[in-house]
Amino acid sequence: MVRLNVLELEKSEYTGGKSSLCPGCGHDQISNNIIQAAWENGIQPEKIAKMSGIGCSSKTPAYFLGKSHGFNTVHGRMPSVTTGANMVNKDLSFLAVSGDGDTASIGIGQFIHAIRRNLDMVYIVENNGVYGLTKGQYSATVEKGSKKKKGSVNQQAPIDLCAMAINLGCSFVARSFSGSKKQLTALMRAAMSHRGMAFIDIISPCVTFANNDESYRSYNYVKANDEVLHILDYIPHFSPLEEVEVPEGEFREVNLFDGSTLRLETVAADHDYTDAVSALSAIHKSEKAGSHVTGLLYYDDDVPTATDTLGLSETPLVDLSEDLLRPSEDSLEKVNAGFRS
Amino acid sequence: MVRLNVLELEKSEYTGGKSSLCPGCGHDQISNNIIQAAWENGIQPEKIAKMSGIGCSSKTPAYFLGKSHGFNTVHGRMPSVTTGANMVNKDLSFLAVSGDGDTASIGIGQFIHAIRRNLDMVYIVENNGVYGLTKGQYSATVEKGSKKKKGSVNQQAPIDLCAMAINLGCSFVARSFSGSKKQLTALMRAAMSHRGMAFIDIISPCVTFANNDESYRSYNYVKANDEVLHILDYIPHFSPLEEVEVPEGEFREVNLFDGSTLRLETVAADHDYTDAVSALSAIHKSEKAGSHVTGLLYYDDDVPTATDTLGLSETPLVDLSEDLLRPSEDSLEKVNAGFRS
Amino acid sequence: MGKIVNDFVINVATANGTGSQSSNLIILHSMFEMGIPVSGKNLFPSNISGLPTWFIIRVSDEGYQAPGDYTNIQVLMNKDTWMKDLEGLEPGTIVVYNEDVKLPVDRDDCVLLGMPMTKMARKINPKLGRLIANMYYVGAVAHLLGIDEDAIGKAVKAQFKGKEKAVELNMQAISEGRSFAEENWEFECQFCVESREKNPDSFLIEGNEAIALGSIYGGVSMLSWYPITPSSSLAESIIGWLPELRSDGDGGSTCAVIQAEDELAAAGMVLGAGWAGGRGMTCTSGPGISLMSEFIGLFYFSEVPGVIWDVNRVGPSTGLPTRTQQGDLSMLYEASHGDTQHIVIIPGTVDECFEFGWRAFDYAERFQTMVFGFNDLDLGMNRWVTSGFNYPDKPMDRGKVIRSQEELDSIANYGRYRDVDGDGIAYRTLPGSGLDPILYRGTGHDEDGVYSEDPQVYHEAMARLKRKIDGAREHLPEPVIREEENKELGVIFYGSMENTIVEIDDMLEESGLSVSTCRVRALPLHSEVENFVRRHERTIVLEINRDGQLFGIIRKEFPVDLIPKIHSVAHSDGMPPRARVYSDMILEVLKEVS
Amino acid sequence: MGKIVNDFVINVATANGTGSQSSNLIILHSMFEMGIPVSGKNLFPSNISGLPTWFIIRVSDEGYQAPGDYTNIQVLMNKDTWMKDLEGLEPGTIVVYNEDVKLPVDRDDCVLLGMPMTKMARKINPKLGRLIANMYYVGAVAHLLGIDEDAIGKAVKAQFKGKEKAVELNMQAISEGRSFAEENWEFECQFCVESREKNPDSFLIEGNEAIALGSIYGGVSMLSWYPITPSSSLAESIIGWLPELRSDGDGGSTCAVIQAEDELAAAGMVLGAGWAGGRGMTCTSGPGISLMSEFIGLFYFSEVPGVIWDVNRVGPSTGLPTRTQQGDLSMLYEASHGDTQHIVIIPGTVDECFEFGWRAFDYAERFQTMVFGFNDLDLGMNRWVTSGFNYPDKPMDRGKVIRSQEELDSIANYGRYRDVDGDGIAYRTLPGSGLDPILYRGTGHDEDGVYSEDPQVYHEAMARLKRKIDGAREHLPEPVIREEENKELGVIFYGSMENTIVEIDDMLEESGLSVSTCRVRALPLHSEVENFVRRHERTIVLEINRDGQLFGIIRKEFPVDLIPKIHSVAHSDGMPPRARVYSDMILEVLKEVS
Ligand SMILES: Cc1ncc(C[n+]2csc(CCOP(=O)(O)OP(=O)(O)O)c2C)c(N)n1
Ligand SMILES: Cc1ncc(C[n+]2csc(CCOP(=O)(O)OP(=O)(O)O)c2C)c(N)n1
Ligand code: SF4
Ligand code: SF4
Ligand SMILES: [Mg+2]
Ligand SMILES: [Mg+2]
Repeated sequence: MVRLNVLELEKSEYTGGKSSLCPGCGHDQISNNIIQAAWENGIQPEKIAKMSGIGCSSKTPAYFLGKSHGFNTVHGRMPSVTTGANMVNKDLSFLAVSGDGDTASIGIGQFIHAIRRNLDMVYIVENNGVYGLTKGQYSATVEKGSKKKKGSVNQQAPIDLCAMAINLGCSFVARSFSGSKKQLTALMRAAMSHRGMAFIDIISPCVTFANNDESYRSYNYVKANDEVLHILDYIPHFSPLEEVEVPEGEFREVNLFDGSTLRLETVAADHDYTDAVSALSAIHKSEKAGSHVTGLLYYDDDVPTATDTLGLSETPLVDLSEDLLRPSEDSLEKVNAGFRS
Repeated sequence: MVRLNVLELEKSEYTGGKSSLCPGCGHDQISNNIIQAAWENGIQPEKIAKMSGIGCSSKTPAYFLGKSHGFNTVHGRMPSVTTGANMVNKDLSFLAVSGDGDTASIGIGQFIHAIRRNLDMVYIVENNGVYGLTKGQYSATVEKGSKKKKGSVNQQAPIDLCAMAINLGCSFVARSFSGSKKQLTALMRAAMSHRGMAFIDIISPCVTFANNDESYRSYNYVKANDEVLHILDYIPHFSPLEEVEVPEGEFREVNLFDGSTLRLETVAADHDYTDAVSALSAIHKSEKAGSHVTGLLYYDDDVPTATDTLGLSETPLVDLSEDLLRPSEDSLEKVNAGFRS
Repeated sequence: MGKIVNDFVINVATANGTGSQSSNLIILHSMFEMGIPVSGKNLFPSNISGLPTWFIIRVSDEGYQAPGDYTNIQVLMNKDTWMKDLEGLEPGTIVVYNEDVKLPVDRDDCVLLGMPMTKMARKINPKLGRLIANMYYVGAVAHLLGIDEDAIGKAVKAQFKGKEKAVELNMQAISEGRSFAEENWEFECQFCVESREKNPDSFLIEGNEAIALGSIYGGVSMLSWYPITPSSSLAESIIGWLPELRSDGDGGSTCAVIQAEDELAAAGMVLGAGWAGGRGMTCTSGPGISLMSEFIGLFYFSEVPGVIWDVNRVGPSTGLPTRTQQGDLSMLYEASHGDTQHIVIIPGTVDECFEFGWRAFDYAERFQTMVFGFNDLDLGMNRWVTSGFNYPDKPMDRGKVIRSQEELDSIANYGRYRDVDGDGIAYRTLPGSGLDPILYRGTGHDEDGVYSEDPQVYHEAMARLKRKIDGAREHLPEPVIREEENKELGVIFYGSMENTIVEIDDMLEESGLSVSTCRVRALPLHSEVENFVRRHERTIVLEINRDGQLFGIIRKEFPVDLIPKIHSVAHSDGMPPRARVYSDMILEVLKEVS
Repeated sequence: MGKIVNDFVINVATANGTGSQSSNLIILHSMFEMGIPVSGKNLFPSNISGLPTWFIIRVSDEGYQAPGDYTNIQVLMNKDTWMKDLEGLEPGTIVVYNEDVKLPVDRDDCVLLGMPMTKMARKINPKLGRLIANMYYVGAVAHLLGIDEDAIGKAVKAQFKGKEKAVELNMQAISEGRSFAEENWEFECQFCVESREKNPDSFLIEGNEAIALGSIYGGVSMLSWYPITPSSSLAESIIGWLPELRSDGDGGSTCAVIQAEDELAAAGMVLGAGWAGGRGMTCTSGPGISLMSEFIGLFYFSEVPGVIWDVNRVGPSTGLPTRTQQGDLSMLYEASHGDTQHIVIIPGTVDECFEFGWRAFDYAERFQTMVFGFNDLDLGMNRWVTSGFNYPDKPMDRGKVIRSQEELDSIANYGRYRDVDGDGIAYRTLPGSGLDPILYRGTGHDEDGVYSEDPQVYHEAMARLKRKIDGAREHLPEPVIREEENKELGVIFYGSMENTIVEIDDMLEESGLSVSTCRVRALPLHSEVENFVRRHERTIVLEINRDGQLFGIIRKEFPVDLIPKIHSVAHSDGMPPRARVYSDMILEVLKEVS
């Protein structure tokens, strides 16, 4: 028997075209994860808009959610296109994929300003520390001391996109690893249930250019240096008990916008995801230790979204009829008259 | 008797053209401060390169250091021009002025990457929370709740440039106020003595568009809400005792690259300027309190500069003779031969 | 001596940030109130306060709106330009000056009329003295020319709408100025104004505000913008009008406004809005267009509608940000790398600013491409007459958008980029609709929107794009042609040159030429432009730039046999065009080629 | 049956990321070793691994380098394109295929030669089977054509320089492939290779590497870059050569390299380097140029030297990133808003790539402006013959830089932007020198570099800039002209079309035409181009784009009387130009106009 989700759709309704990435690329795992999360969450595929920039990562929207419209834009400028689309259709669920080159270099400005506006979207960076599609140059997120397959050790300090997002007050900030299926699915589902900017920085090894052990973003390195903040369970609003056991140890619960819950089971020391400074501290510490801290780093459900502050019509603007978009003839007469007096 | 600096130059050797800014503009005070600091530090004017973007603030290089070359570039892109110039002439002292519009919006990417490279320069943002030159639109640094003279209250979260710089590991990060002459001069002088990126975010009221009391960046507001971290004294390397009394209370000393010292006298609670997280914490706190924390926020003298990591010639590249720039005829024969074999 | 009625030029030299703009507009509006044809050009500097500013008022029963050849009345207020302003005057000029500036006025060959404006102003209000001093020259000019008190009163009220205190104070200053002049100046001015019958419907408005209103009536649903002179007032005017004109019943706005982080982002937002089915627009000036170039290619190749207004200022680079030019035209036409071509619409009057404001969206959605509106500082930021804007004469054209499964099913062999109608324009579906989703992209794609590097597919797609934009020619605003019987000389021009063309025309006709004119209003060029050239012995392409940009386009595109008849006259120095400069250049060229 | 010697086309269909590039280069180089005129074109996809790739090898004693009209030998390795590749073949084609792909080979009208390449490869090395399988077709082809074992050996060694294990393994695979073919295929191939006398000096090199070396010999002191196909290999080649060629005595590098955060920053860095007195450069492709547009205007207006190489790929937008085109030319010439004009130099051979690589800096410093180098993917990323690069024939031209107070004093009335020599080029001083400092700016400035909004000052500055760039015409590389006695038809072309022109020429002459050719090597156009047109009855402007971009420039600029003689032939589909396509188009146009 085929499994169906809450909308009674098969998972195949959420898949996409055949991937043309290198076999084993972390990005393909993430695509699978997106398919899984969207299906499990029971999102209507036609209400999703897939957005991306340029890069191996940014190609992936062709490989998932074939029933959704999407836009593979230009390098680093996906956020602005998403902003425009969000303005005229705030009911779309924006699911965006970018790369570390796409976001941390050419696109860092748009990334920052999308966060500042708290654009209502899921923003995924498939972060491999290199420019995959242009053949493996270091990106700005690669750690000092990391070394890719060919070339010398990277000497420059990294830009930590999570730290940047937290510092800017991003409402949902998480880090995960393409190889951590369970953690990633929970975070992905939670991100999809969030309203506002949900940023997930996903370490995603580039098997062709940087999967050697001296690369801090290789499978082996990440597996050995993954500093997990908590064990995560996602409890959907439509089925609160779905397969989730109450943990034995301590736990906290994040109530998400759509009524779903993300349950965080304390691992070692408790992490306070509501406190920006403590989240930043965790990141700075792990950077020094050469490890990758993963989990829900920061969460704030009290930030208005980009469209909230604008006082727009309840109806998405794209659905307004002509009489609401074009003021009446009378009104123009009034305008003219006002100038005449 | 005219006063002379250590180079036996009068202060007039450091002045520039007549300002065309609005009378009372904070930017003019900063220009005076730059003149004062450069003169007191005894920097050779011809070794300074003045850099700027576009804005009222970015016009000011015309109003100071008339003996220095400079480049008033395009909007938001001053850092890249500075980078190129620094690469070919690392002996120049780059003194850059930008605005909050210039840096936090259109120029945020170049700002970030200049910091990441630890470009050897003084980077000043004359931060008034508005776009002065285009007539007073809010900029991305204006605080939530702040209100300019005309228009509604700003609803968006601010980008705190100091927090951003600290998070990126900028080697010298300070905040000051155009009206705090003593503090600003000490910081400016220290910045000029620093090697690497010295970033000073200076609150600089725009008297024309945002000097009303409800503006968090008006003279009155800043004076009332200036949270000073420490009292500062700058002790130049060529005259260690110059006019500086040893403070009675606690103090710490920062040893700067050129041998000068910045002395920090503890005000209330001590601030640890060597710890990024505590600096970020101070900023986040003051943002919540609606106050402006000023002083030396963060300092790290152990970051290689942009040119350090490149292994360049000792001689600035611009001074190399043709025989070093153009390889010999023999070498070309070898190259050809190599291809042939 | 007979008086010269309604035919003179006033030049007011002040510093900006001193309130002089109000004084100048009061002079302008008071004469306008009297029904006198008048125009004003503000030459302001690129800073906020303290730098030289000139305001040129042209009064002309002929309807000439360009700055004239000479200044007849010079108002001197600014010490920084005092000497130079004085030097430049023709003998006989009437000089009204502020005595309190205490600079020499060594022009015995001129009529020198001093007034202690600052002192008098300080007496009324010590604090606001500097601002109010400027009202004294309003009084002085009113006296010299005989401007109605009533008209002045109306203009002052309009200027300080609702601020009674200000109205009173300024009226007092103007009256005192007038009285002082009456009492102290014995000079009888040879220039005077005379009321004309005023079209009660007419008013003055800036081109940018007209475009703003047009856009609002065009149903703009997303405005993204980044401040830049001289386009900011367009965006700010939209923002100003939205609450009144574009609220839904429940107080919600039907148009989103985003101040973008830069021009690249502004363009990206327009793209996103257009893709999602909205009517997105932005406005900027040359530097912004340069920054948007990459996105403009994406609009073209992925076929997304959007509107970008370029309010041209003087380039290259930052250039003269507060001066006017038509220097971006050729860039707009072919912006971005690769083979591209864009629609450009070019209003020449404030009425057209309004009209093209709304039509721009119809074109963009009809042709599924980015439409440039081309305006310049002169038309955009100075005030021009209209007798009121006309309501759109047809419903919105939303172009080929499929909104239901039935519609989709009715198209045989549908594909996002398949030319089923033979006009080069394919049908599109919208995100959220669930209808035939594709992943839009800037990379090569086949007729179904699927990624493709196939040579044939690429070649055909590019040929279709060419056909599509080419097909727009006859649908875009046709040229406005004023044609003489005798087809001796045709002058092709565009945009704000409309305000100078009548005077140029008259000057040329004075020298015995018979001149037809053809105002181009869109690129790619309508076939009537070519016909116009064909009908005339010689054609001049007249424009406000250095390189003759429209001329270049015409040379590239027009049939070979027409080329020898077409000549370029291009000039730009930042000033609003002076008729004499261009008519002289035209005569020069005609001499050379004949 | 007589054999066809050194005249055929091989097409190899593989997937990228499978090591096939090595196999193809070994075939290419082995024939090159034998002194046979050969060229190779790599048609690769825009991804890293797994997508279809074709490599076209043209062998021609005539020296033809374009892909020929038909494929004579097709190697089939890729299952994804298998059926389509097969379908497209002419009857009689020799098909060498990998049996292990297990797809049908239903072309009875072709010569079908199967080999179990994967199986055999797995036997030698199970892990590297997929890579090594490709070496079997090398053996197969070597057998069919009779390629020397020695030559193959040399090519393999060169390909896997220093990696002995790899050399051995691959040699074994090739030998096995050859043996298998010998033993199992009864077919005697009608095509064969025959050694020619090899110029011992000659070698193959990619255009991008040649430019890289040229730049290094041109004294580049700052390279900023942002990765983008097909320009990345230019930057990476500079980076690769720097340690060997550009270390000072003490191990310090004499050239700084910065991987910029984007193309805007890369351009800004070039500007900064040029301003500070260095030789800055960057390289990019179309999208990068669009992004650099704003900075390009600043170069032009503030007069700072710099070099930007555009390695053209297919636009618009992201386009076909791994395909070739000449679609950016018109953009380069007038990039940025306002009236601008830029120098563009256009190499057509790898020798010129080297030469223009160093000359670019001389032009940039001489004319104090941004110089574009224009290359394309075909010339840039494929391998072409040279007999070795020539050392620069003159010292660096650093242009008008004042380096001492004495020099400065010797110039009467010095000003940064004053044209003291009458050639439109002013003198400059450098930061750090203490000599006559100014604040450079993108805003209006007078001859001393001081901010100015003065109309006259602006107008003169712009006129001087025009004069300056115009004055460069005769100093830039003159066109390369091959002229027939009978001036019947002239063909103007540029850049990588050089590799196809001989064949086009021959095809045209076959149809009885007498054809002269003129290869343009720079914009603005040298006067010899105009003279060339004048001398010929008809001229065709031939280019690899849709819109005829050079044709457009020529139509705009050339004297009116020449225009009727000039016609455009432009075509682009992403493929390297095929001679037949263009010669047919030329004949078509000639028919239409005659
Ligand atoms: C304006 C522009 N510059 C450069 C490129 C070339 N380019 C394509 S992808 C890419 C980098 C991609 O890196 P990243 O975003 O990390 O994605 P990855 O391939 O690693 O997943 C670059 C520079 C481009 N397409 N457009
Ligand atoms: C590309 C570009 N976009 C816009 C402008 C217009 N512009 C000039 S100054 C400025 C903002 C300046 O604000 P800020 O940097 O805060 O300086 P301030 O005037 O407040 O000192 C803008 C948007 C420009 N010159 N160039
Ligand atoms: S190059 Fe790297 S990032 Fe790109 S598809 Fe291959 S493995 Fe993935
Ligand atoms: S507008 Fe504001 S920032 Fe600009 S000069 Fe005036 S006071 Fe200063
Ligand atoms: Mg990456
Ligand atoms: Mg500001």
